[in-house]
Amino acid sequence: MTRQPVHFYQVGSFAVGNRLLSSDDRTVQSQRERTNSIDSGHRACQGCGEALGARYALDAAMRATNGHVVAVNATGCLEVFSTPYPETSWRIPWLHSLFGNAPAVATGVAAALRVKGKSDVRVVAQAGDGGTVDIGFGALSGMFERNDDVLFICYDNEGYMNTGVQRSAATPPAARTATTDAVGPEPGNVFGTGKDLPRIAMAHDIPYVATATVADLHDLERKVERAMEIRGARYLHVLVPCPLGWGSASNDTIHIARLAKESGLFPVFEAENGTVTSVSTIRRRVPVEQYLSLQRRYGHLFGKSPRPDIVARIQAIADNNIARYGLVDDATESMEVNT
Amino acid sequence: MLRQIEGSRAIAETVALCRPEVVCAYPISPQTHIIEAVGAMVKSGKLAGCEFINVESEFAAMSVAIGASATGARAYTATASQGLLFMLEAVFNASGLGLPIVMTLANRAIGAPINIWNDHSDAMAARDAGWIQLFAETNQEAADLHVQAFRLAEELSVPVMVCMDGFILTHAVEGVDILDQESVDSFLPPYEPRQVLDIDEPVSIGAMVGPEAFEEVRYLAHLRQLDALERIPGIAQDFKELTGRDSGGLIRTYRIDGAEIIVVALGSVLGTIKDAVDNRRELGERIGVVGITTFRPFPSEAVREALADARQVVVLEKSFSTGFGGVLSTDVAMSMRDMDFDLRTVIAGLGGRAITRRSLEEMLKQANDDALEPLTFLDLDQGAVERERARMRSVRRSGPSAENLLRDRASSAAAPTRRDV
Amino acid sequence: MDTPFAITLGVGTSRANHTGSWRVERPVYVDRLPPCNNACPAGENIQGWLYEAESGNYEAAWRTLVEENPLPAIMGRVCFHPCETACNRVQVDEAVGINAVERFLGDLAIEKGWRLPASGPDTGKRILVVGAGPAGLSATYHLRRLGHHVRLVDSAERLGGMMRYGIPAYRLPRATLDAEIDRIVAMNVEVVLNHVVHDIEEERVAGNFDAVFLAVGAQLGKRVNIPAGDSSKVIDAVTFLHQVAHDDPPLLGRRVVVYGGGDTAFDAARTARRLGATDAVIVYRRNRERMGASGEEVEQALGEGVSVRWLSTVNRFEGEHIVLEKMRLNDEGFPEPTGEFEELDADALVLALGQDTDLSLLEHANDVTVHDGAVSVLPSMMAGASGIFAGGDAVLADRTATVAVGHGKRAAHGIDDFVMGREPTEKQRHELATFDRLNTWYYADAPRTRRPELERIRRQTNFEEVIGGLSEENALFEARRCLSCGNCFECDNCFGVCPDNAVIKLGAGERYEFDYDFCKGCGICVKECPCGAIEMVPERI
Amino acid sequence: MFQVRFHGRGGQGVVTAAEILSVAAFAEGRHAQAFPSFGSERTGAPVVSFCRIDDREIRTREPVMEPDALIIQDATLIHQVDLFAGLVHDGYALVNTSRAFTELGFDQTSASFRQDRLITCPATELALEHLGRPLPNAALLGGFAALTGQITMEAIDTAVKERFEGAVGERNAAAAAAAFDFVTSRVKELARASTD
Repeated sequence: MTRQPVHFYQVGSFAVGNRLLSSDDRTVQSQRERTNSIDSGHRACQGCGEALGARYALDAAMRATNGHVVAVNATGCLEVFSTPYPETSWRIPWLHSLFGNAPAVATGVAAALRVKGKSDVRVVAQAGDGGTVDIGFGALSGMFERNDDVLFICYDNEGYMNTGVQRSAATPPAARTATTDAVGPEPGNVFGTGKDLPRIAMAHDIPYVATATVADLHDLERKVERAMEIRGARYLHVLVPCPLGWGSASNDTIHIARLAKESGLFPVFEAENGTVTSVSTIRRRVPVEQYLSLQRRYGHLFGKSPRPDIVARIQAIADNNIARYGLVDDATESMEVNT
Repeated sequence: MLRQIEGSRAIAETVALCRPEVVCAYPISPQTHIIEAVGAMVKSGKLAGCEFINVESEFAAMSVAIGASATGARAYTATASQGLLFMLEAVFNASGLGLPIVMTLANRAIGAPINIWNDHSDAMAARDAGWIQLFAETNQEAADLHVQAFRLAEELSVPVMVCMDGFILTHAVEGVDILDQESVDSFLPPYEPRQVLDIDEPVSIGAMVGPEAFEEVRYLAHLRQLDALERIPGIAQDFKELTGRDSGGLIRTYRIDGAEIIVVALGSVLGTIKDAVDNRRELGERIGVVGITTFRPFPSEAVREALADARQVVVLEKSFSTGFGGVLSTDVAMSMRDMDFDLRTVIAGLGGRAITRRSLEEMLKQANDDALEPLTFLDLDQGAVERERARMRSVRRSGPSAENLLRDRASSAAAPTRRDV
Repeated sequence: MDTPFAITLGVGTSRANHTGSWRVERPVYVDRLPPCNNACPAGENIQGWLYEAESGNYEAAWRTLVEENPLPAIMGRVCFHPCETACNRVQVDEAVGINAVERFLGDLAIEKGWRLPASGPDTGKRILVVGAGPAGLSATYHLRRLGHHVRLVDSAERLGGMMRYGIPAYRLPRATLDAEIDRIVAMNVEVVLNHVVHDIEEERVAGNFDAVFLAVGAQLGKRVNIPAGDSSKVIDAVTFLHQVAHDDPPLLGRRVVVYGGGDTAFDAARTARRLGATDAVIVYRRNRERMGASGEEVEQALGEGVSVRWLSTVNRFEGEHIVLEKMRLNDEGFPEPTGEFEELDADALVLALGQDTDLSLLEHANDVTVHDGAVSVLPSMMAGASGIFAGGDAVLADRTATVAVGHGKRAAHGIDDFVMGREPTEKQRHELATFDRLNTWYYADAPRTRRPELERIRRQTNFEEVIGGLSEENALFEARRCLSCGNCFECDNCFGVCPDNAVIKLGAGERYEFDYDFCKGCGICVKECPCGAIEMVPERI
Repeated sequence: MFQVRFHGRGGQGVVTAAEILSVAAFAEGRHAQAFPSFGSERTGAPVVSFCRIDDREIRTREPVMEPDALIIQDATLIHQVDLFAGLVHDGYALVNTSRAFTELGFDQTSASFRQDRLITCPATELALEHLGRPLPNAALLGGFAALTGQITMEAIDTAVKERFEGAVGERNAAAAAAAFDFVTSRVKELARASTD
């Protein structure tokens, strides 16, 4: 499925809304009657990317299915800030069991719906990166392998933020966390570690794998919609900046997510049946410094004793992503910056 | 219909009669024959309206059951031993969420050393998980308990674990009366969940509950277990009216009238104990037996009443709390706390060691002679233990005890042969 | 559902938790002054009418436009659009083609026959407007809307002033000019043509006018003393263009040199080309960067075969040659003679060195001050306490039609205050919407649409309009390139990006409001607002 | 109560044999309990299974410590396993071999038992003949019925056919019947020999 960007208006496809488009062509988030799957009053930090990502994804799923969605949630920030007794923020049927079992719980929900003749009700499972790439990985791989009818969404904020910012297998190199201190010759998280879950998901040959960020709502919603058109195991990996864990300003959440994509550090693409079918090319390429320098978790790379050598290694990762996925097309190539 | 059938097969067929809607399976001995048979029935279409899901671990098996149950499906799984421990987090979770899952536990020891044979260590490890735990004495009872378990679980919204001795029951072929569908249907109404993921009535299940309400949540769970104590005899009674069989209930007594000594035990060993007791009775020893069918919730009142007139209570257990002693013994002692009697704990059958009638009779004779130690390990090879202890004292790097004991046994068995040569 | 205690919760319960208490700063919606509006000499609400045009509501757009300026079809052709120079979009790709959209709207209004707004209820006040150029026409329009009687007098036989007699037809077709003037006249204006006002005081008293607006323009071409032989043909550009406008063009020969660097010089040179000159050469004493004419005009002229001698002055005109002296710019950027000379073949020399105003009619207006040949005015355009107002080229300002239109409007309001006995009011202006407040990521990459130009070869020989209008599609596209600097255009970003759902969307045209019960003050809405229409303010302690 | 212990190797149907015997007893309206030795033995390893038959409910769950009969499916186990452990002194032993019992080298260990109850039967050959595969377990059950009289040949026939459907059941039943006949005649020979 190729995307037809809306060029014909001052904000084109980039802003949330577009008062001149027909209602069907607008984002779910621009609609007053959107579900608000996760409602006001939740206890996420100011500027929480995960709260935003969850609402984006689930509201889109709700529209795509005409409100036939149930959600399963792994333990984590999203779960804790949304459902502290006696208040829940969820406006849709929602089930939380454990940290590492959301994929399997979702399998059970899907199986029950099927056996009950309610296959029109669709299952979305969601977890943070810890619940996805680490503790939930076995269950997730099992769910993928069985091709259960579940859309699994990972809200990736690159660490265990709920427990106080510890390293996960999604923490990027050089990032400081509570368990990868910014000390020693290789400060922060070690290079050469970590898991690339979207690619692992693709290796399962499941029908749909995609990545997205909270900075491109149209892209995210379209991917959720695409995912809901397909039966079987589907995986959506959404980058959600965490002001607390990343040491970024609360108003920078979307900006930073955008820079992650525009620098090439977070490739945005989709794949069907194990093959990449589309990539979101970089529109305004930026050097990784622009992304890194807004985050205190990379503070040790700048400032009084800067580490351009490490920044260069991170740039190399971005360049490698760009080459691997073809993130720069000819038009943007000319705007390429010297790095 | 009464059939000569393997225990596992009888369970599978009975579970199928209970119309489970989602069955998740991860193989572990000695549970395999059960899920294999259920799976075959689903695949062949004999068990319709059921999803059979081969999962990647026991943790996933229980998790799938949680998801299915929370979505209003009747969910079933089976496990044993390490499998139970691997899913234990989800086992606690299922009860915490009040999901009426039924699970067969084919009781087996827990390693290391790895051991696939029967004892009750696994069930005891999950003792405080908030599940109702029922123990079967025979395959007939195991089959019957599953039918009762679904009804009990769903009436109370509490998960139920049916414990049956691994291999000893699961792999034994004996006569079992398999109910017909009509009877099961009349006994077990369709599952009406107390809470369900429903797009027409959305709720959030699994909230985070802080100190302000957690104790109340736990106390409510306790009250529900106490409710179960009330309901279980009634369900057993209904079952008896349906089938004519005594199955389930809280406890089962045998020859306790006038008994001075009463043996308390769980599971299939009760049969061997009864044979031993019959023999001792013939010798004039006044011994009776109490079998605990409902272990959790613990039927303290019923136990207290059954043991009230005993001079000595011998609790025979296939598990124990290392560094302390009996687990069931503790429960029995708590039930009898202000009563005057002697309590003896006999640990037996660990890791599949055969509990023979002969050893039991010797033990009972000692009990009758008031010569039984407070904590006795039946058929313990004291010599092997002493030799290993000596090795450990003399050599710092003495190696693993399990392997040492095997070597010890091999050399003592081989020794006479060498002399012969 | 009889749900289990505590572990299962019903929807909507979190709304009891008012997370607004976490906030130390609050976002508030603001409106800022867009740079186009700020730069428009006519005081147009450009962003406002572009907003309507974006939606395809062209009549509404036109109505918003003519609130300030009754001559959009004319302005869409002759305005040098400082709005586009100021446009923030210049820093993204290219300025929005405001002028082209304005023309599109103006032309559409003529085509559709849209009428200007009705005149206001009669106030009984009588105003004399002297001069029917852009200033006089603009003042007339606004005065009529305010309900005052207007007598519009002009010395020429037709209305329009310099728009008719100074601007060549290839830039401003006469049908367009007539249509927009007629629309104003139709507002019940008393028009007196071929009438020269010799004494403003006398005229005012005689006509019993409550106020006078003086918009006589600058009709006299400046002459400099250039030695020239008797046979040499020398003419000033104002006269030249005036004669052309009267269909009585002078014979200039094949080689025409125009001296000067303003728009008039280029008008003259391009007109000369159309009259058959093979060589039309502009001589200008400075370089291109310092030239007064608009860049577009220069480009078009060069495209038509007009050539320019930069850094040159006309020293003398000898028979068929003009002697030029080369100049250089000193450190301050002023031209200095070099003493080097060169010759240029020429049949005629057109002087386009500026215009003067004939202010003899003010002789008896004692309270009016004239300085450097221009009338001194207050911000209300009042020139004298007795009710004389002035504007357009007659006052010290940029001499463009658009400035004149602005003067006319301002004078009309000044006159209104004066005749109604009110103190003049100063309008409160919003803070300027500067580029740094924008988040340009959200704007689609959209280079501007060029208006079609006539084939160059045709343009050199006739007076057809050079620049065509936009098609509707292009006009729409161009309107939609507007960034809406500083003013909400309902892109829904704030509504969409709030992690706490604390923005309430009020519906089309109603914008949004914050739900301060839940807004945690993260500031994402401010950062992600494309047009800078939200700002954070500290919570009061 | 009559208790039988089966010896064989993994893959030889030792567990199935015990189960079929229990089904046969069940078919005769008796109580029966069959169970394997519990372990994780692989193909080829020595394995054991048990069957108890009684007229009343069987409660005990202990392994068969003192069998009344042994069915030895693989004679090569003789030198690896203490086959006669616990066998009651008047117990039976049926060994699958084409040789005579006395040729098997049991002399010392089997000397204390009633020699007329120690019988060999070429069950593998009979299986090959009737079944076409070297699976001796059904045949041995026919021999067991002949040797011990604890079960009728009819019940064995029923149980075998219940366990194996169709032609396979028929052929196994035929092998069992052949073994029954073979052992019946051997028992008579031995009876004659002992009275002689």
